[in-house]
Amino acid sequence: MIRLLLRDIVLAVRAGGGFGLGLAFFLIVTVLVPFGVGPEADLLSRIAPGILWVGALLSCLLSLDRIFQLDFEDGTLDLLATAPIPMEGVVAVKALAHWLTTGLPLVLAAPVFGVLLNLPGPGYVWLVASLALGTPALSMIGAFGAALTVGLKRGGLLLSLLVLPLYVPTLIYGTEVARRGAEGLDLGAPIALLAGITLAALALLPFAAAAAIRVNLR
Amino acid sequence: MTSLLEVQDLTVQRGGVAVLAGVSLSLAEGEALILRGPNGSGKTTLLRTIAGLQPSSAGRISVVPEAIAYAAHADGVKSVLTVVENLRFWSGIYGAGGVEEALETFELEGLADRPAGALSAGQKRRLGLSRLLVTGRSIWVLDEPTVSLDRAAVAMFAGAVRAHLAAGGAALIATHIDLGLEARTFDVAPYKARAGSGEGEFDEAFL
Amino acid sequence: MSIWEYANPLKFMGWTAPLVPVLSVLAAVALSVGLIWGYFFTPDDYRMGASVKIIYIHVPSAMMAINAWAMMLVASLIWIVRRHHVSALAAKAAAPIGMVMTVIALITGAIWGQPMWGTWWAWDPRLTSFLILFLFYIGYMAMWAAIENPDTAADLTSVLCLVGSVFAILSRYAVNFWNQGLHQGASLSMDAEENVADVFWVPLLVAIAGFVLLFVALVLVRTRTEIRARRLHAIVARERMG
Amino acid sequence: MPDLGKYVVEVLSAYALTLLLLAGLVVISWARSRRMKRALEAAEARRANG
Repeated sequence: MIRLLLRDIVLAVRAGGGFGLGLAFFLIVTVLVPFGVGPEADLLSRIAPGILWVGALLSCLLSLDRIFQLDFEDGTLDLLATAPIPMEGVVAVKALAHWLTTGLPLVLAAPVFGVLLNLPGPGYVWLVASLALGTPALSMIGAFGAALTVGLKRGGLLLSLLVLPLYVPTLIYGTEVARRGAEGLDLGAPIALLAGITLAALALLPFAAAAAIRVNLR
Repeated sequence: MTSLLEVQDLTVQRGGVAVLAGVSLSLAEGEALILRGPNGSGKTTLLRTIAGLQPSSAGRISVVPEAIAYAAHADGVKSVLTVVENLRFWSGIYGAGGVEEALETFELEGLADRPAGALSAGQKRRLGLSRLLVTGRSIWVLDEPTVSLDRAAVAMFAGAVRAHLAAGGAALIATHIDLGLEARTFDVAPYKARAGSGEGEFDEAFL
Repeated sequence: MSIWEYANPLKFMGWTAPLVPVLSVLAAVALSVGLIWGYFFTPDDYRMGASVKIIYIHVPSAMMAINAWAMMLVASLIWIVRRHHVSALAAKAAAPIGMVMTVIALITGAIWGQPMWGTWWAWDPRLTSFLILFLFYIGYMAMWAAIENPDTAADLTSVLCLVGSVFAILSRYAVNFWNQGLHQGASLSMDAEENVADVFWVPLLVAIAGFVLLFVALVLVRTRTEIRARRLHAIVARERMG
Repeated sequence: MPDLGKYVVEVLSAYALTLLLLAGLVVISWARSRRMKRALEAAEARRANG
């Protein structure tokens, strides 16, 4: 399992494009929004948590189809299916690798982009906290979507279509935490709900995703 | 000689249509079985079913659990990893050693630190086959293992299979060329599923 | 004889054949009576005026939008557990109907919202949830369309339906949390039965019955079409096998 | 005709769009059903004749 995790990370780093591209995309979204809505600092600081969350979500989406597609094409997935590790474990490890190469850099870079959007002072901690809690769910849900569409020639668009509605609860609670944090409000409820969704996704979706992969391999 | 693999009355299907029906075969320790049959006759489907990648629609496969190592046209070789990294990964997954021996058997020592992407097709294939040696599994289920191998490499592969059999392993190989092995052959052509043979077609419920 | 016998495709074709015309007629009658009654012979609401007449299409379609998904969920579960082809095909057949119901609920909701709230679209939790439900329908249908092998498609869409249902419920609560019902007073709902006087209530019930019957009739027709498609697929596959 | 007061446009358009959508759904389902029935009958005939 550790081997698989290390290999996936090495692959993502060596193949390039992995986190570099996701971060660049995040940056571009963050830069484009002020062009769209205007440069007023008040407005920007009000919508900053939401923009950052949507940006992180979209950059996460960008690399989802790579989770299983390459391994499916070169036969690795067949071999892993006959190897002595359960497919549920493969799915969970691959989602973790995706999070480490995509979600984690986004979490770490988010404060920098927060500066660009005039995020209010107390918001930084909670922005990072909400992303750190929420992005694992994004990776896991994405891995589920990738598992559903792995057998399809042009699954990329369908993958986005399937995954984005599933992201709604995470996005809502995530931005709520970041927004309330920025405004200094009480945020116990949304943070608990955000964590709950992440835990539920991590606990249940590996089984659904593994079932989907087995169906796609036969 | 104990039997490692026993297949009885197996019907395999692809895309909801039965391709082979009533297949029975067995494989004992130290034995190799060569599958023959024209293209599209269902050899790949049969091998994938035996390897447990797809469900059979009828019949029985009895095999020691976790004994099968499967290798097909696609090698599962990652081009950005080096040869030895590729092998170490698989040996780690199967928890078996033997990376050095595997490199030696397929004469890959000189290429060990090259990224697999820089290998020729034949070298890549050799790397894919050397993976079998690090799985530590007793039954090799191989689908066209000699594609893009030259004569010397085929001899190398035949040697590896012979050593595997001598060590009490078994091999089920679909191939068109003569490997020079002491092996029975099994022609799948007579088992071609015929329309209306009934059993196990997925769409049968609709007929 | 077990009840599952009726799920055999050929048996299903047999026992549903006489039901289709009966249900179609019943659906047409109930729908006409409910809507004509509602449109022509009900008084205006003292608060909402004539716009209350939209209730006779809005509430039933919204109910069916959810019920259709619930039916798909049950059918998907049956497919996963018992692998009855008819079940998977019924789920496939119901999806477009559910989607149309969702669209009707959204459109009539928006039209009704215009005079009530002064805006075509408000991010009211209920409306928003329906929008998300609509996206789920689209994804589900796209999944069916994208996969060639029918059994693979049935398996994957069933898994999607299961996971989607869980997330749909999560979204419902999340949306409620996100925008705590600014427009609660404006929407009449089933649980607010006491707010609706009998003059509105009876024709509404008839209209709901009409929508339910229409849904059942359409699901039957479409499931029968899907079964025929599979049978055709099987025959063609055999011809190719020789 | 009932007097719809100031809600003429709203109520009429809601009813019209609904009926349109439902009619479309019914027509599409029905047309596909007929098409499939005919295609299947042709295939069955082929099958029966060998």
